[in-house]
Amino acid sequence: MSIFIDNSTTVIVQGITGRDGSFHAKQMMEYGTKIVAGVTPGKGGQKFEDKVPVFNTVAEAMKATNANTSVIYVPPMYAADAILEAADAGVKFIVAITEGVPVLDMTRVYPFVKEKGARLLGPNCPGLITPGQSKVGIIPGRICTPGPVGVVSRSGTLTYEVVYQLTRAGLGQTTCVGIGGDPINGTNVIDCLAAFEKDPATKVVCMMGEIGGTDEQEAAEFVKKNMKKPVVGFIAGQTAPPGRRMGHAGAIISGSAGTAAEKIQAFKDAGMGVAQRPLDFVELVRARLK
Amino acid sequence: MSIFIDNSTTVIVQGITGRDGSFHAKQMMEYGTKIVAGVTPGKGGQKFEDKVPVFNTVAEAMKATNANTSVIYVPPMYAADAILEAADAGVKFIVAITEGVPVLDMTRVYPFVKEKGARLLGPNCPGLITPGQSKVGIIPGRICTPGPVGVVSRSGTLTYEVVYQLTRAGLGQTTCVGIGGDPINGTNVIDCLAAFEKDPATKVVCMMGEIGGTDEQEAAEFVKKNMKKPVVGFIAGQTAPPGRRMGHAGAIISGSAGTAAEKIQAFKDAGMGVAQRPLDFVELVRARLK
Amino acid sequence: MNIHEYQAKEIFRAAGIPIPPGEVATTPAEAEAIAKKFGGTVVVKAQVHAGGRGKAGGVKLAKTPQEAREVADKILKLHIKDLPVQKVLVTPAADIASEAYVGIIVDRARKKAVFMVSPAGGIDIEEVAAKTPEKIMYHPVDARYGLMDFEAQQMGFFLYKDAKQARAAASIMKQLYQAFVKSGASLAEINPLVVTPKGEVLALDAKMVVDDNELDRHPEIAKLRDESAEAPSEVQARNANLTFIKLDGNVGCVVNGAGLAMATMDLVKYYGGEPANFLDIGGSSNPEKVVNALKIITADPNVKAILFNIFGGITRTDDVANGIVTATKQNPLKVPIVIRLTGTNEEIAMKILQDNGFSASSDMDEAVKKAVELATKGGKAA
Amino acid sequence: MNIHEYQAKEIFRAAGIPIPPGEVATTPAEAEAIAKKFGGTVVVKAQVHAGGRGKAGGVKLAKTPQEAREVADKILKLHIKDLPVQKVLVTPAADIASEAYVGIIVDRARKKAVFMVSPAGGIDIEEVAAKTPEKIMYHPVDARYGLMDFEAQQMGFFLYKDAKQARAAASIMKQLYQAFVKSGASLAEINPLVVTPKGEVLALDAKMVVDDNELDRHPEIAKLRDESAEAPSEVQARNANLTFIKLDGNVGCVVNGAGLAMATMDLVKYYGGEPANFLDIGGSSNPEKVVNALKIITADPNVKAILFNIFGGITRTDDVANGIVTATKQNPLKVPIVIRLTGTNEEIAMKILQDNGFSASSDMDEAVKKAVELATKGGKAA
Repeated sequence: MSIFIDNSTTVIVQGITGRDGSFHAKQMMEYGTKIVAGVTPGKGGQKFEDKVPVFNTVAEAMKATNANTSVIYVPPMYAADAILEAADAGVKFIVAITEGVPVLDMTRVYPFVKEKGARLLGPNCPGLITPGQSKVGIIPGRICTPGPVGVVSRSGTLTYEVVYQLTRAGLGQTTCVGIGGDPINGTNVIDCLAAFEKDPATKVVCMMGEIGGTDEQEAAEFVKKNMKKPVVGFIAGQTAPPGRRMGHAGAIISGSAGTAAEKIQAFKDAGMGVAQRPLDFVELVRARLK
Repeated sequence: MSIFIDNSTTVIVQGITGRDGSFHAKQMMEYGTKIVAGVTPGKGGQKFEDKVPVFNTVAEAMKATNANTSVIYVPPMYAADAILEAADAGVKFIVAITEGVPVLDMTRVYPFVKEKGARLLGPNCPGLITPGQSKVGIIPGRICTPGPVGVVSRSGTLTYEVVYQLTRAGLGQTTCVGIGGDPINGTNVIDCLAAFEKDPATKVVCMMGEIGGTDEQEAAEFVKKNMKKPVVGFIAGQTAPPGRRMGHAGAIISGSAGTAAEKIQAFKDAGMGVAQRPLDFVELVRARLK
Repeated sequence: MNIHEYQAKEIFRAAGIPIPPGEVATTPAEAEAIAKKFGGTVVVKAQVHAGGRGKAGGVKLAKTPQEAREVADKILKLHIKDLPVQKVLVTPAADIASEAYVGIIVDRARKKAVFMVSPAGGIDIEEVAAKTPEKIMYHPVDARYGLMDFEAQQMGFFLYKDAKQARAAASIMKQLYQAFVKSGASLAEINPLVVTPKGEVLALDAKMVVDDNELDRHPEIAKLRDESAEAPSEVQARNANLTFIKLDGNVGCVVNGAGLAMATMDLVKYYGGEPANFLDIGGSSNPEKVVNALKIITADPNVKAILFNIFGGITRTDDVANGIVTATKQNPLKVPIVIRLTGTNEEIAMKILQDNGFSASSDMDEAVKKAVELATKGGKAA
Repeated sequence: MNIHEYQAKEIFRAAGIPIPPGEVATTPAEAEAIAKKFGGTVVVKAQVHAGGRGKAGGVKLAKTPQEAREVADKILKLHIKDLPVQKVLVTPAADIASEAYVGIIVDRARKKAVFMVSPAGGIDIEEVAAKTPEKIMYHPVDARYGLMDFEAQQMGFFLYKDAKQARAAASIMKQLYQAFVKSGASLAEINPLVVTPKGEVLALDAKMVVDDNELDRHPEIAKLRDESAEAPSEVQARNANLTFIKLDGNVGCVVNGAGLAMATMDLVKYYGGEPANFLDIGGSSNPEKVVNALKIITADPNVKAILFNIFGGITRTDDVANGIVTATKQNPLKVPIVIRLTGTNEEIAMKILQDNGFSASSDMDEAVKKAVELATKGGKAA
């Protein structure tokens, strides 16, 4: 079992002939992900890697394949339109990897996706992986292994770091989800926590947050009220100064809001385990699996 | 019993200090309609006719009165905004009398009202009346009398004509609704038919349509499939030439679509009574009440 | 409100749509001069508010300036659907590899603006819809989001397989939608949208109808109105705030409300007559309006009898009665008049009419029957 | 991207917002000349990308041109939050009857642009929020509909009881929203919005922050960037496509990914050190980026040790290793370096480093501990 994707997931790659899109499409195919179509306007009729049919529009790709998922690797100025196109064509799970999507674009994309009844993950996220079944996005497959731990994070490489430590310690994962570091994204931490709570295979959840916003505080509230499974949390940016954006557009402390200290306090108040360093996840998770 | 309004209806008049608004507010009050507030930006704090409090915004009026209905008499360029404001403030039934609302405004208004879960009647409509209980709009009260006939029409004075004939013949009405003659309006014939079908007091329904569009054809289909109560129909514009707009923005025959002949045929196919002249309603209704 | 092709082209050009140059001539000599300036073959096109210009001989090729003068002379003498041609547009003839159709209308069923696009352009889209409906793509636009890029692209690929052409068409559709919304249009059309042998995508024709209700908001569009290109009686009616449509019968009708006006015309027909017009004096009438209405109706020599049908609601019937009295004093009627009045201030109205020698009924059928009879057999009511 | 007050004012003015005139001076003499031109009392305001200008002495009144020269001289010598003041804006002083606040920000929780308006203007809005939260109205804008007229009017009436002033403010809010969207802003602010004794509503200050991700779409905005008003190391980093924030510690950090970069800084602190910076080399690194990163970090005299923490995913660790080798050959390091690499092409990277005399670890904690130790006690790794 897992959340959001598994071996029944069928994927359209938007931007499949681009530099990033083609590289990661191959990586996903090697991992075993069922890539059923690609989309690049003007390249309709071609075959990617002699196997995957390429279409001019997502609507055509959907008509031919009825995929349930799409993953987006198009340049930032076109990413919002690609998400709208996927949702309009009836794709139910849309993973937007692209970094640098204007936030005002997302204020239009978000309600559209919602109206269409689709789920968006990202943008500016590494995607997700259900080890041994499917990966959609860019998380390196070899650092993961199947097991009982659910992982959700706002960051890319920090997720890798934690997953890598878990895997090295023999602690496999149900699904690892990177929700992305942008201020407006499609799926938040709570959505993932709720899904993990429902997933019978997940026994413990690791949550890597960061400074900025109130997502983690709300997540902690959710854990307290709605979750029976144990959750271990971490906040990156304990040493970050206020008012400076730490790379991620969302990682900025505004006034007294969004500090690491208040988030960690919220975790503690919710009875969660708190990792001070990425390495701490190993022992905290192990203790909760016993 | 009745549809949409009755003696529990409480009404906000938007544009209450204007020429039309003040005239009809008085008329409604005289008829017994519960006018609880008026709105005119900049006139907040005044009292209309020494009785009705006037507010600057609908939000304020709603906070003070929690009315369930509003009626709009503002100039055409501001009418769309007035509808949006009412829906946003939580008014559940909005009656827009204003004629001349740009149709592109309505393409934005319609989905907004729907999202807010409100019902819009009009624009460019005479409103509605539940004889003896409440009138919202401009239908002359004295031509109506309570009774078992439901009336729905796209037109103003044509409705009066038919209601007048019915009343003279002793055939009273549950509710008379004018949905308006614009191409895009909030409530269509089917919405009214469905409501009349559910209203136990209504025994027979009169429907006055006109050329243009396919509302009446769809209504006939609805009658055939979903109504047990008898319906009598009439189409105005049998002599209208194609391609010319007959006053109402919606009353235009495009190509072979929207002619009176095809609409009358649809009525016949649905087993409805067909009035060739307004006067015919009297005998057709009387026969169906026996 | 209709605007001319050359006016629509200016609006489309301002929105960025690629359109070959063109200039307007009102005389054959001007047409010749413009053709000379452009050089090569030109197209001379009647600027008139009527469809089917081509079939009516209103669009002609001219290979030389002399020929442009000749065809302009012929076209400027035409009447197309009763409307005189007073201007022609002269444009260089384009080489055409293919013709497509792109249009936007407001669709009442979908409650949205809807794109209609077809790779079968250059002909009447209704003909395409009737014969080869699979060649039309309908695309409703959600006004909340506007025309999204991917939607324009989908339509572009429906028109053209070539990605460059599809993208060019998508961009034109975005621009057309902008122009449509910005102008408060109810229709905007490019027919044909052509691809040249070099692969350029160009709009060769332009049509736009503006929602009358938007004109207060768009004074720059409102002043494009060309009253000389409209039927004089309709211009007169509009300036008097009346809605008037001329028809071919002999019973002149004055009614309040569009639905009742249509029903009255129908009843004229029902009783064996033919209505001479649709005329709605609207909701808030005043005596002045009635005077103007009578002026317009009596100007039609076909009218043999005049029928008033007024159901007073907002309209005060005494206002209407006063209008009738004033108008007939100013210009005594040469045809009989039949008056039906009921509703607001009916008693006062009846008294006014009686005091001035008119009779009136409160029954619609009775009044219509009488008017038909008078128009058909001649005679005098009132 | 921050822009200056005078630049934001130009954008707001173009959107129709009423703003008194103003001109920019870079010297005291220019300030004097401008003050002379305007006549009367002027305000001289530091143009600098930092809040709290007033408290820092960056905003002064001047009653005469001579006084304008003097205060400009003082202000142009200031550093506000480490940034030198290089320009001042000189504007006529306005008579003020009341001050309000109007701002728009993108709110992550509501996933919308949100208006914040308050009749308590002229001071820091965070102070108002903390002390008198009832004086702030928050109004989220649905991007699908834009700011609707009635919404602007509601906010107008929240600011002013007078209907004329409320309408004027509503109109300014519509214009501000247009400017905000059209510029791709993430923040737009008028503080104060004033009413003059005559009842005019005017914007006396203007602030706008533009979303960096929008700059490709708005070249006219992108060129407003004033690099002379930014920290030189951050300008250098941005031009090299790196994300860099200078901090006060002594351990220079080079990391891939924002989250891991923050976690690395935190771990430095955990093991008793202080990070000298945040530096993210991003996803698709190349050796050139590493070279630039090292240049920027070694330019900071506080840095006593350098820590690389690279988790290869999209980033190839051999690229990073090659970058380190190239950079240190060009400019030999004067401080010790500690390298942690794991992930894509890890084995190749390790070999490259060993061949060039560097050692590297694959364990994050070990590497951080070592770097802190070296920075604190001195010594040499590699």
